[in-house]
Amino acid sequence: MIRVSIVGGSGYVGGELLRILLKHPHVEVRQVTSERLAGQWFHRAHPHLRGLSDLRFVPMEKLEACDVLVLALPHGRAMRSIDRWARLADRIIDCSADFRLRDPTVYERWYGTPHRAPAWLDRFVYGLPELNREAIRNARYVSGVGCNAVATILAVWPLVRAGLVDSGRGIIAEVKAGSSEAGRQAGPASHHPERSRSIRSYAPVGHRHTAEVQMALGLEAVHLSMTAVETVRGVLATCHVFSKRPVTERDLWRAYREAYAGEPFVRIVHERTGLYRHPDPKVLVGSNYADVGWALDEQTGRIVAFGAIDNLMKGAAGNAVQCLNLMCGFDERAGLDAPGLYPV
Amino acid sequence: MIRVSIVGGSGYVGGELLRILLKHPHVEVRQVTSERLAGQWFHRAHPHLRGLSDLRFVPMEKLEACDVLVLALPHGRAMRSIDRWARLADRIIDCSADFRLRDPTVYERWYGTPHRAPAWLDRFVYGLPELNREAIRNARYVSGVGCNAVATILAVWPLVRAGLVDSGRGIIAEVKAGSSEAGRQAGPASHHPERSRSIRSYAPVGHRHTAEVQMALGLEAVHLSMTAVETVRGVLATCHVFSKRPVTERDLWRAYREAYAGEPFVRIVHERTGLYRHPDPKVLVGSNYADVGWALDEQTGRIVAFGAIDNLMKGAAGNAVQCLNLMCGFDERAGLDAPGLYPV
Amino acid sequence: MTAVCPECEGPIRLAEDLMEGEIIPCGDCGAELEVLSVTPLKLGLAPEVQEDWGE
Repeated sequence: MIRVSIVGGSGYVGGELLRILLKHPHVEVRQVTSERLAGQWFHRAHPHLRGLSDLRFVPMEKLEACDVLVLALPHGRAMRSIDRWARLADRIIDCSADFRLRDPTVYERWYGTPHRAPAWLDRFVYGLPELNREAIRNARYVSGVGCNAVATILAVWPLVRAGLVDSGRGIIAEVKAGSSEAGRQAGPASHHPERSRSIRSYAPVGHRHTAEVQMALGLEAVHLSMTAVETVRGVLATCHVFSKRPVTERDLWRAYREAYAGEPFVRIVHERTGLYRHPDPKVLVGSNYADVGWALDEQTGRIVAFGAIDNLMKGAAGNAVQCLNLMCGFDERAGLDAPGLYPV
Repeated sequence: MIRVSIVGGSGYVGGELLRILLKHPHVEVRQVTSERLAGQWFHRAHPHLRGLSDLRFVPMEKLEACDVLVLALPHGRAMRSIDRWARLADRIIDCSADFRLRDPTVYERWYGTPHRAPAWLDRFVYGLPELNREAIRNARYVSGVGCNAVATILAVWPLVRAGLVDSGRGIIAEVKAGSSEAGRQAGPASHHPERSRSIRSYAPVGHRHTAEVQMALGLEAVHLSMTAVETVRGVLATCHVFSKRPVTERDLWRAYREAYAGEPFVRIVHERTGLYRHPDPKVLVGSNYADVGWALDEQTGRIVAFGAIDNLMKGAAGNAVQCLNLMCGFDERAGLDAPGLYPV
Repeated sequence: MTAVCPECEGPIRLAEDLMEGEIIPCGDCGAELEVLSVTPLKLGLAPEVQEDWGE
């Protein structure tokens, strides 16, 4: 059994980390921190987990050494005290955006402040197993992934890999996302009478995850637009790509199969009939699966590529545990093989 | 007062037509037909209108002559008996798709069956006042508009008009729509446990409204994708355009102001702060307004153009009454100046 | 008295007793405009507070 502690455990990602790790066959959850709820029972923040453990939140300075530290702090916090976390554990997984990008100047451009620990950037591996498995397996420090970025990357990666994407035109990705993405902090934007039934273009241009998609796909022309729609969990990336050469359905089946052969958490969804012909986050709630697929417009050669995930799972906590399994040599599926809840 | 009858009045569009016309200063609603509910009180189908009239549904063969006939029939029905309707009224507004397209071969390509009354196509005017006001004013026969098409057309029209759209690349329009678009007919797709919180790519390519957008904008390269999201009323078209020459915010303000100067039902929404910076159907429920706007990505020159409407109002019934007002010489706003209900 | 918004060129209606330093929001684009001077009339963009809605 390995000892894992969670830093910043009172948020939604913290809750999912606990939900998975408390049931993980090879993990013992040692501590979970929260400054705000220090001393309180963990189920004060995670009512659905009542009775699963007798953990209480501890303040950060009470953290003891352990095998793996999973950081679930707001952006900008992890990089300020990374040296301290590194003294407490040999392996660190940071779910925030602090160590996702390799280039500090790119970080500053997108996040608006200079990176606080640029020397650490090269020591972190980008934590997307489907693209980075070997590097993660051998890494001590792994970053999390942006949920919108992951849905977009997994949707389009097979087309990039098959050399179908015209790098000049690149991709237009419109990502529709649920409210839990914005986290636990309540405010005017998350007030139910305003948020319910709204179709809100909260980041039509300039969304930070653009840099992550550019880095992961090695593609400059990434045109990302974010729209908030009514759901709590769920992301659907709808990506428009104009292929360089004529493509057929069979070419696309081959591209997606080859890209994701043997992947434990990626499913190809491309049906002719039925309610769920294309990926829909509706069937992924609480699961670590990513459903990918496409639609081909034969008249114009436009490929519409889809990527659907649960933003709190494959978009954050589930993906972090998938990386932990790889780093610790466990079965990559350990603690993560639950299917989505449906209907919900 | 003019006498107006509604053919096919038991659906959602029929209900909106009644809601507006029963309160219209210059209209007397003479008859409303429904084969299924013939003989029953009209509020059987429209509970919110109880007490506003003592109308009862009549079967079609009981229709008497009147000044204007508004057809709210399922697609494919109006064109089969257009001669009969023309004998009953000097002016006809058909809300269905039967008479929107000018070219019968284009109709057959998109609707999969030969047009039943091709000779009538030239006698109908496409019923979008913002693009066709004079033709509608002088027309006896006016077609309705497709809700997804209207949102897309109004979003992009200022850019086309200002010569900013590269006709080679055209536009990529992703339209997110509510459940009332599919009408009153219940089925597996509209079953609440399946429809709620789903983000469903029901027509990623090949949607019929493509032809309407191509016709209205005079643009061949129209790449339309439809996604169903959780709301009952509401359409948001998010259109991606790469302008031929560098553009500034001020150029875009000018393009939208010039295109819609004096328009009674189009509002420009482009704010720097607040919850409703860009068009959002959330604030348009029950109103005939179309909110349009944009976001400019200065790095890449991408313009994201928005069009938001209530699909039952500016996307159908409200727009039909706007055409009726023009055809009959009334104030174009007559019966239509109610703002959206909010919050809802 | 009317002026033109420096951001979006929209029309701005101004009160007769306009004072230097006053903040006037533009009706079209919502820009907060500071009255830099009254005669001659000069409007400039007032510093803004950025809103952040999470991820």
